[in-house]
Amino acid sequence: MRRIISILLLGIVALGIILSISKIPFGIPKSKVGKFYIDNGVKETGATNIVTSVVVNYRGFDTLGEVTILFIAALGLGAVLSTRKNKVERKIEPASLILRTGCRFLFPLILLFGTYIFIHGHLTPGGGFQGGAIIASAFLLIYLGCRERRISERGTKLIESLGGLIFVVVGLAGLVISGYFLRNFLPKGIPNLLFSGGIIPIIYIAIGFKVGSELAGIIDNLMEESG
Amino acid sequence: MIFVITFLVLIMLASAISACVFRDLLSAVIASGIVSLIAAILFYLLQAPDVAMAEAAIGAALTTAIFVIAIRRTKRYEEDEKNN
Amino acid sequence: MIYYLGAFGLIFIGLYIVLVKHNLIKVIIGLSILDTGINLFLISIGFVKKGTAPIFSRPGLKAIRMVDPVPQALVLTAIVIGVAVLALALSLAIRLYQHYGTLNLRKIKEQKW
Amino acid sequence: MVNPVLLIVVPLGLAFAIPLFGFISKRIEKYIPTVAMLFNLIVSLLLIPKALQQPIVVSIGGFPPPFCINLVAGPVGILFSAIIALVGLLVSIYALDYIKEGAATEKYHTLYLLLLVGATGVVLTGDIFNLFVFFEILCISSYALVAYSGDKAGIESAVKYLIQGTIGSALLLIAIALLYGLFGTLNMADIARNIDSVSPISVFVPLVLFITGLGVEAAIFPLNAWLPDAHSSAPSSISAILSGIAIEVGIYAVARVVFTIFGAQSIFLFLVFLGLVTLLIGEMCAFSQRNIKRLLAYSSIGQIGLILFALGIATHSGVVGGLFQIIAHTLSKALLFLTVGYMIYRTGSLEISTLEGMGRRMPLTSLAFTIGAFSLVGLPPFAGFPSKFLIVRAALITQEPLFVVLIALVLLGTIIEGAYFLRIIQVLYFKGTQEHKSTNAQVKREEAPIIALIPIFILMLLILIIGIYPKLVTGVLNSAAGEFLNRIEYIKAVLG
Repeated sequence: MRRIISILLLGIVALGIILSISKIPFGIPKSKVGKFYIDNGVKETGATNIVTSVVVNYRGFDTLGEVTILFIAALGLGAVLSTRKNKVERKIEPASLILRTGCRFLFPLILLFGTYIFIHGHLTPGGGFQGGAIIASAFLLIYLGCRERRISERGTKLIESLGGLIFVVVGLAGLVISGYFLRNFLPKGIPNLLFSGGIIPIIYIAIGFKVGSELAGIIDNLMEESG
Repeated sequence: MIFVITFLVLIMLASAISACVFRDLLSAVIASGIVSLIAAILFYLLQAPDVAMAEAAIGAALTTAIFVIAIRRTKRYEEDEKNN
Repeated sequence: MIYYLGAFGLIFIGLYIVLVKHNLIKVIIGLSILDTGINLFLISIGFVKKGTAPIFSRPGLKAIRMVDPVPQALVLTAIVIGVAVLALALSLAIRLYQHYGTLNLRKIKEQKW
Repeated sequence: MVNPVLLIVVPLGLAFAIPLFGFISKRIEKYIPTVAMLFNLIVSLLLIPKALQQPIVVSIGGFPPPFCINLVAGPVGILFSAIIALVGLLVSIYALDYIKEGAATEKYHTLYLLLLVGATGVVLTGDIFNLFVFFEILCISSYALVAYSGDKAGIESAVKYLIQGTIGSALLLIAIALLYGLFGTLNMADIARNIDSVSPISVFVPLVLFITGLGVEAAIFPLNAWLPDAHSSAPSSISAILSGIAIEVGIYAVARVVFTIFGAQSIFLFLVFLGLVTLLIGEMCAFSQRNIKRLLAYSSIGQIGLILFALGIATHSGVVGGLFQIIAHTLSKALLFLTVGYMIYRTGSLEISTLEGMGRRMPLTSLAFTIGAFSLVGLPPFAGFPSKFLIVRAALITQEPLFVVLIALVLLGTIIEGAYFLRIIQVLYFKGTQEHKSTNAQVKREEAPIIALIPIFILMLLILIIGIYPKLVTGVLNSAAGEFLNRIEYIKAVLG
């Protein structure tokens, strides 16, 4: 019964969306906003990766909100899971030698790769979120390989707060200096150089650290008392 | 090219359906991970390398890992629907 | 066009799982598939035939045939929001299991609807 | 010059900084939300005179409006942000004592502050995707806060809330994607300007998806299954915020989408009926409740129905009445949840029957409850009276027989509401006192602590002042209604 109602409901939704979608042609450029960004993005923000210039500069406020959402999720997860704080002494069975050695070997390399991704966010594909996720996966690997290791909760908290604060403070500096929140007030530099793009690299590095520590913290919280 | 894309989309839909059908939650999670992975490839083909990277790192890798941890802390098999 | 079909296939499979299944983890899997479908839909809206990625990696690249960057930025945001909701939902599922010993939403009926 | 962006950014920065303050001293943390909301209240009040003359449009990043995210601090935005700041401030004072120190106290305060940031962002933003992002901030922090107590009921209702809310946001995102595909822009004013250039049928689908998606948070009739559970099992301070702010922000978003973006005249009558059904169902469910917090939650559904009804009339006086009702409901419902919080704390039970004799045990709290209830029912010198009066008058002024019938049904809903609130007040004052009189003449006074009585007292005063002197707010409400009904003005203000 429930199934039939659901399928009927879905059918109505599908019909409506298909009606609407038939008005949206596939594969031709249709956005004046997007065209504006492509035409003026490099000049106005100094980043050669237009997606980055949209994410951090034109729509930077969304990104601030997005960072906040991840922050909320990490906090909420901690609040939900920590209300009963009777830590069971976990029986840790050590991982096999190959896994352990492999993880120890890969860990710094993956960290390095993640850092590279978010430092070069304004030049090549990638950025704070991707780099942060890669860093978090390095920590996931450490949890698999060296099971007794834990990251310190104080450390992740500190990085999270500082990352968020740097974002807000950079935005406020723009407000003070040029009258607009999140204005790219630093010199744009020459496109395609590492030191270009004004505030973009600063914000992306802050986001990278913040996202990395938050995702690692989420994994850490979920792993706890899971013996 | 169009055949490759059609093939990928079909595999993606098939694994989405199998994620719905599987009783073993672990298999369902892996199937949904495959959906994310193929979606990442499609993003790449749609000229969105940034998104492809994010989907591969977050959608395919981390999400699957979080699911697996959660399943380890709960129950692996979906219960039979008829006995209630 | 095939992208649209794929995206809608994912959206409907996701919605179907959420509406019909009773197991909480299954429902959350459905939400994740739903998210992926919407993201694919957004990206395919911004696609331009024979376009290149919106990155001026070489100096001589023409701006005329570039894929729309806005949907990509939106999807980047949506992916992160999706993983945040997912993590919270899974932590709730773990707590729910600790309380009730089951994940079947039909059996958990402490409160009236 | 005060910039409206500070209303969002400063509390956000403070919320990020709460863990840092925690390193210095654990005791500072809980005062941060109070400080942030005090700041917001002052800034909102400072901005009101300027916003009344001309909506303040702020672009973020310093690019011209359609190409960046912009905030629109018109009368509506500033009005809502002032209400959010006011109620947020009072509830945060209440929570200083109500939320007991524990392992996750600082997480509670951070999430609470972020919830208010999300609500403020929703009412100020002028960009649909940005609206979605702030909406998610609001929703996700409320999922986490509903589950904060960590008991069975809390977790279960958080799960329900999360699933329904996430489906709602998914539909919202589909609608945004469709609109972007159709118009190639995300700016509300830009979409509103071009909405007539597309065939109505292809615009209709995004509109329906928007109303459904936002309707989950706004608790419009078929989508409100989560509300009674979530509102009744959250901590009382959070119930006050969810009932007083979160659903109103949802209604605001529906109104903004319907009035400003789509300008959909054809759907107004549908909204009126939806509101009426929501009202009647909410009040009837509330009538049969025995659990006091569930009763208040269902009564919130009824009030939301009334607000939607008033907004759906879509005349100037109708919208004014709806907005006035939002103010009255926010103040009264926050007051009711706050008082009930300590009554439950004293009796340890949610059943209405256990509240017997509370009028003697906690006289001030019971008095505050009575005032809140009277205001909600719409008795004269309280804030609920002018709002209901305006709505009834707006419906009669249309001079359509249909509205006369509908308003009779609305009054029927109000009578039901009056009946169940009178029942509670009777329990509070007139039941269970006989035995007490015979056994021990002096009932032990167990008043709520003084720090919780301050916000309760302020809310009581505000309800009385607004009720006696409604002109205090009608000025702002008139321009707010003007902003909703006059799309052309809005578009001109943003795009020039």
